[in-house]
Amino acid sequence: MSGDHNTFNATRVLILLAVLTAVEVGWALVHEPLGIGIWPMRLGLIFLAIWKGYLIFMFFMHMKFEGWILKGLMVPTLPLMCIVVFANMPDTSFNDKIVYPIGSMASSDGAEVVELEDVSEMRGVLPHNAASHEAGGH
Amino acid sequence: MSSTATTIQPGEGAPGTVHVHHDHHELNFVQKYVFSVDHKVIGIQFMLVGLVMFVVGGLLAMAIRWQLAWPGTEMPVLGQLLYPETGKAISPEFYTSLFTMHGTVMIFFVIIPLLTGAFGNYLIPLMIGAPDMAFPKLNMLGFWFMIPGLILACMSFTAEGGAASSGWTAYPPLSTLAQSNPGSRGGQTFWLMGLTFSGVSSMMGAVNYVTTIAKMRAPGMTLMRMPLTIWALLIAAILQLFALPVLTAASFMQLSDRVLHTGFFTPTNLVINQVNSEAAGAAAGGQPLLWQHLFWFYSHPAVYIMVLPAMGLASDIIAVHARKPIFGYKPMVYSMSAIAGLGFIVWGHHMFASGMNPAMGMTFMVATIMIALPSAVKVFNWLGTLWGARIQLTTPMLNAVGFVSMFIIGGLSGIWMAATPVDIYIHDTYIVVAHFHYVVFGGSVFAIFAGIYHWFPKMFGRLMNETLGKIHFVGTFVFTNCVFYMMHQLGLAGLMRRTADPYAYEVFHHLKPLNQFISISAFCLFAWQIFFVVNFFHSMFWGKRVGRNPWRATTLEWTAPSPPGHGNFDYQIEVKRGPYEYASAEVDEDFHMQAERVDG
Amino acid sequence: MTEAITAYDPAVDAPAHHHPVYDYDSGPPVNRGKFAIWLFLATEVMFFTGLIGAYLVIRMGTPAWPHPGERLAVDLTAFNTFVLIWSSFCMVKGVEGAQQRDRGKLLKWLGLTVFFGAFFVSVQVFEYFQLLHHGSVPNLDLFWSTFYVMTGFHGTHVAVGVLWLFLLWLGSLRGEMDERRAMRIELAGLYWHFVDLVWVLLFTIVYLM
Amino acid sequence: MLTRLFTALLLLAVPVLGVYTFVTAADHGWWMQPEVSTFGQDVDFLFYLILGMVTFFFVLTEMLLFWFVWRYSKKDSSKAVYTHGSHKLEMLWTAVPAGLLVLIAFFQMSTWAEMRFKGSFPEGEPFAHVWASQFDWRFQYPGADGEFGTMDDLESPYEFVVPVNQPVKFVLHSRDVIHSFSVPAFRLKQDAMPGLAIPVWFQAEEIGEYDLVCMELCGWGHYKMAGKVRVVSEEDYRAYMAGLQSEFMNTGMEG
Ligand code: HEA
Ligand code: HEA
Ligand code: CUA
Ligand SMILES: [Cu+2]
Repeated sequence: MSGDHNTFNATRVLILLAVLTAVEVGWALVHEPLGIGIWPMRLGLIFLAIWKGYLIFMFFMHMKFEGWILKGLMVPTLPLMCIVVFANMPDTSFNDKIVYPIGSMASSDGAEVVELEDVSEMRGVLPHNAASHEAGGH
Repeated sequence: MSSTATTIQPGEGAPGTVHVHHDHHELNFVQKYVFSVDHKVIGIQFMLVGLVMFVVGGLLAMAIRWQLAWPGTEMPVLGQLLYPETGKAISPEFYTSLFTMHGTVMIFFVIIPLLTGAFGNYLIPLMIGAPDMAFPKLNMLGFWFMIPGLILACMSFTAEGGAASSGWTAYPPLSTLAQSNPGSRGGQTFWLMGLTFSGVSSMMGAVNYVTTIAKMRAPGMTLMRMPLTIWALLIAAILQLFALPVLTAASFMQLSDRVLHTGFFTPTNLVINQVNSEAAGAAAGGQPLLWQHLFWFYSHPAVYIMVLPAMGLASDIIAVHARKPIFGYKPMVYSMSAIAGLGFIVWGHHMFASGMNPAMGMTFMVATIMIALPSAVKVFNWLGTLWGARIQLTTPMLNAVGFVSMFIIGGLSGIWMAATPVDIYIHDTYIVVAHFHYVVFGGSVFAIFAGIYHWFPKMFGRLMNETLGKIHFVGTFVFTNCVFYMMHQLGLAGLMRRTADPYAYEVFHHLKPLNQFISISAFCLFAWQIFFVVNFFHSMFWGKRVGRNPWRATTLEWTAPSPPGHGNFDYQIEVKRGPYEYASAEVDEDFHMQAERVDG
Repeated sequence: MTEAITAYDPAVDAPAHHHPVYDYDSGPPVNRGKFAIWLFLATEVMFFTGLIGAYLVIRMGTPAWPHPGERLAVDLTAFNTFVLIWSSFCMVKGVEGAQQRDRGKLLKWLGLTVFFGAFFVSVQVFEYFQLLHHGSVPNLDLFWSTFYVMTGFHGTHVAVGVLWLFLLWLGSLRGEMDERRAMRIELAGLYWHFVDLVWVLLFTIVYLM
Repeated sequence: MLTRLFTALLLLAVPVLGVYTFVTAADHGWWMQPEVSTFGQDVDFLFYLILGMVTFFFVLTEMLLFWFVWRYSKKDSSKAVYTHGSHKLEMLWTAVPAGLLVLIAFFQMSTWAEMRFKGSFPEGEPFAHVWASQFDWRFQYPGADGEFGTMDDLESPYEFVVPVNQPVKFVLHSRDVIHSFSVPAFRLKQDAMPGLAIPVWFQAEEIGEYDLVCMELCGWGHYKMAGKVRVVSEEDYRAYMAGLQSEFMNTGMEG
């Protein structure tokens, strides 16, 4: 339990988390100007997110200091997560039998089908969401 | 928190710590029987609710059978009950609701509550020597979460358009687009909410069971001394913990597709009744296969949740009444674990014909076929237990042997379906119906009957009537086979399931007499249960009074009084040996109790 | 068969009223509550696996997924992410206070956790209102479908956490500062950190990727 | 005693009547419809292969169950055999079924690949696009130009006409909910999944009319969503197409 051997410096973890978050946002912003491809950008983000999750899991949630029993409880979720995602990919993500791309939508008479990017336009909603303007963005 | 839990000091985890405390406050009726936190009362509550729902599910099955034998004709008795407005024949719309609700009620409100709810609650603390569950209040909450679940599910019938009618598998877009299906107008929403409540209830139970088994075993009760029932319930609870939330997530997505008109499972540009489904402003662009994967990711493990506890009960009952140790205790434990583990990677076998990627079909086939292996180990070990035994043919034993016999049939037909090319022929035919009724009715229900006959004296301090019990068993066994064995024949002839009128096709006309035979057998099967109902209630009040250990069994629950009082054990015990010490030479008796009294 | 049934003998078999209750602890050396909450968290992991998994496979199959930055207020939410991480930190301090039996420290930090948790939810509600107001409804397209369902379920989790922690805060105003209370707060804290963890992932994949 | 006799008879009846039912089923027409397609034979072979294996285990285990229950429920005041198991036996009844099961799984693979894998599909343009919707079937042929999606596409309801002894590839669609294109006589079943265009193939070997059955729940009318596959000779096929052509001039459908 709350023995002394398992204390950690929460402030340091907090700072690290904050820095990583800032790096994440920065990374997402600079990839275009710097010409970093979309996949390196995403992999970088995933890496950073997992790092952050790891910090929370291990320190804030104290898992680092728990015995094998609690660790063991969480272990099965890892393969199961992968199974759920990977088993769905061939049928949903990379399915060459799909007629209209995932996310696409038809106009109400069915005459026209557009991809996700343009759906809001087709349905008469501003593509650049105004929320970002009003909430202080851009 | 009850006074039991309050004495547990956090951090005290030395094995074998015992906290002795007294508490005697009088409880009023409501505290004692309605909002009880006592695991025994909750177990019995689950049992009664499960049995009542069993009658409901059974009546729905009778309506199904009426329609299949005499489609479109006026149904006697039940017809008046189910739809007095028309009082006439079952319409195709209503038929689809009938089997949907039949499957749902039977699985989510009969078998799972009876096995994990009733036996899980009643037996876990008693069999491991604990005074109660780890979290009695959570336990009570678990029961009371199931009640709105089943009420909501039943309210499905009152919805506009009728009860949910997309099958218990609720495949979208049939289940999500109101225009496509009468039962998807309102009924499906109730169905989803009912399912979610029952899911939350199961989760609460599962957390409780695992914690209790991990943390509250009596001194000396090592893992490898736990009765197989406990192992089975533990593994089933773990299956629920890891599989059920995925269904909950999927149900929420389906609910959102229905209520918020999101597009998770609705593909682009569907035309229903000449109208584009997006015309009304719903989103689309989703993928129905996604639901199928997520649904079966839970619902295949769910079938093992429905059979593992049954296997556990049967193992214990067979050992007691065969007066012989379980053959291969450890292989039994390992094989149950293997079934559970493999159970997570075989769900795709329900989707061989769905358009799933064929390479994945291959993988799922191999995993599915391999699951026969641990099942084979279990069957042979039950046979090994019977070999050289001194069998007492009591009612619980008859039902347990019936379980083994029926499970074999159901399991073996599973092999056909696991084989992808063969499944292409038999998918969605009556062979599938035969298969799963053999495993759930022949398997789980017989084990439930066995369990009720076996533990009834512990629950109520009275024995059930043996003669009535045997009459009940013989009739149930015979009629079960008449009903479900013949379904193999229907299926081989190609008859499809979920059909309101099989004779819409010329090729199936000659199956009508067979269907009528099945239906009559099913009515007899249902009627025959009167022997059980009478026996149950009669024995509850007027059965033969028995002592602590009427079956001369070894496991811990039989050291407690019948019925056990608050806190279960009235003296301090220590577990000295494994659960199946029958016929041991160490003692004169043919059984050697697992635990001994240690407080003098 | 009847001879197999030992007869009822009231002297032996009647349950003794008012007998002591024997409550054993069989190990493993983990607190019951902690064990259970981790089991519960495992179920939560699987729940979010269902949701986020669905999102991921849908997203990967969509050739023209709009860049989230064009539709969502990334800056606002980035700020909100800091808030949630900060509240997680407050929680750590609060648990520390409870474990040191320091009521003042506990109340201060737990109070901050509740405050910033509530703040996070408020910002999210504000964001929802803005979006809905501008016509970005969940049934507009799959982007919004997934967005609302995922952030909605996460938001519900945060709201439940805020309520839970607030009740604990109220309860800590008075009463014994004991092991029991420390444990209760630690358990709620685990849940809180978990919700934070989910957000870290959600923020990255929903807002940034 | 009576219980013992009854129980034993019941348990014995299971394998005896079980096998008897299967053996005599064909006499009543309670058996598989005759197969008339190329992979029909393979499927049936695999079916019988598994039938053989499971019958063996069925009879073995049920007879053992019967025999043990009969034999060991004799009145006997001595104790049962005291044993906790046998390592050797466990090995035996793990290894033997394991071997058999691996073999069975292995046997399925080539047929499955032949039915579904891309590589085994016949070359060239599909014969037809098949459209399922609540609650009927429509068949779309390319018309004279041999291309789909043009104005001269032909369409016919209910009846799917295909030439005998030729690999027929078609593309399966659904307009609304999930249906299933199932022709029991061909041992063919493929769900029509809305949103997917699923290529399917078969080769019928006998001229005749075969039932096309929708086998996936698709709403209240699921039970009557029937169709026909008519397998005809090469000449009849051409004649049929010509007939369609003159009948439905310019009733094109978007592919
Ligand atoms: C308690 C419930 C339960 C259990 C235990 C099982 C057990 C098994 N099930 Fe079943 N199944 C269902 C409930 C269950 N099932 C339900 C409800 C459905 C239909 C859902 C729906 O669509 O509505 C279904 C459907 C279903 C399908 C889909 C069919 C289709 O829709 O086309 C498949 C396919 O592979 C399958 C396979 C199996 C297998 C291989 C087992 C194995 O676990 C069986 C293993 C057991 C044995 C094999 C017997 C004992 C062993 C021996 C005697 C030793 C010797 C044997 C050999 C060497 C082979 N089941
Ligand atoms: C899980 C358990 C379960 C059980 C026990 C049953 C039991 C029965 N089922 Fe069901 N069935 C399903 C699960 C179950 N079923 C499922 C999942 C489906 C698929 C649904 C779908 O397609 O979506 C299905 C579908 C299904 C069909 C196919 C419908 C179709 O596809 O068109 C048929 C047809 O005959 C049928 C018949 C029966 C019959 C005759 C029984 C009989 O055995 C019923 C007999 C009933 C009793 C014997 C009850 C007696 C009551 C007691 C003993 C309690 C005593 C009470 C007290 C003491 C208070 N069922
Ligand atoms: Cu179309 Cu069933
Ligand atoms: Cu399955």
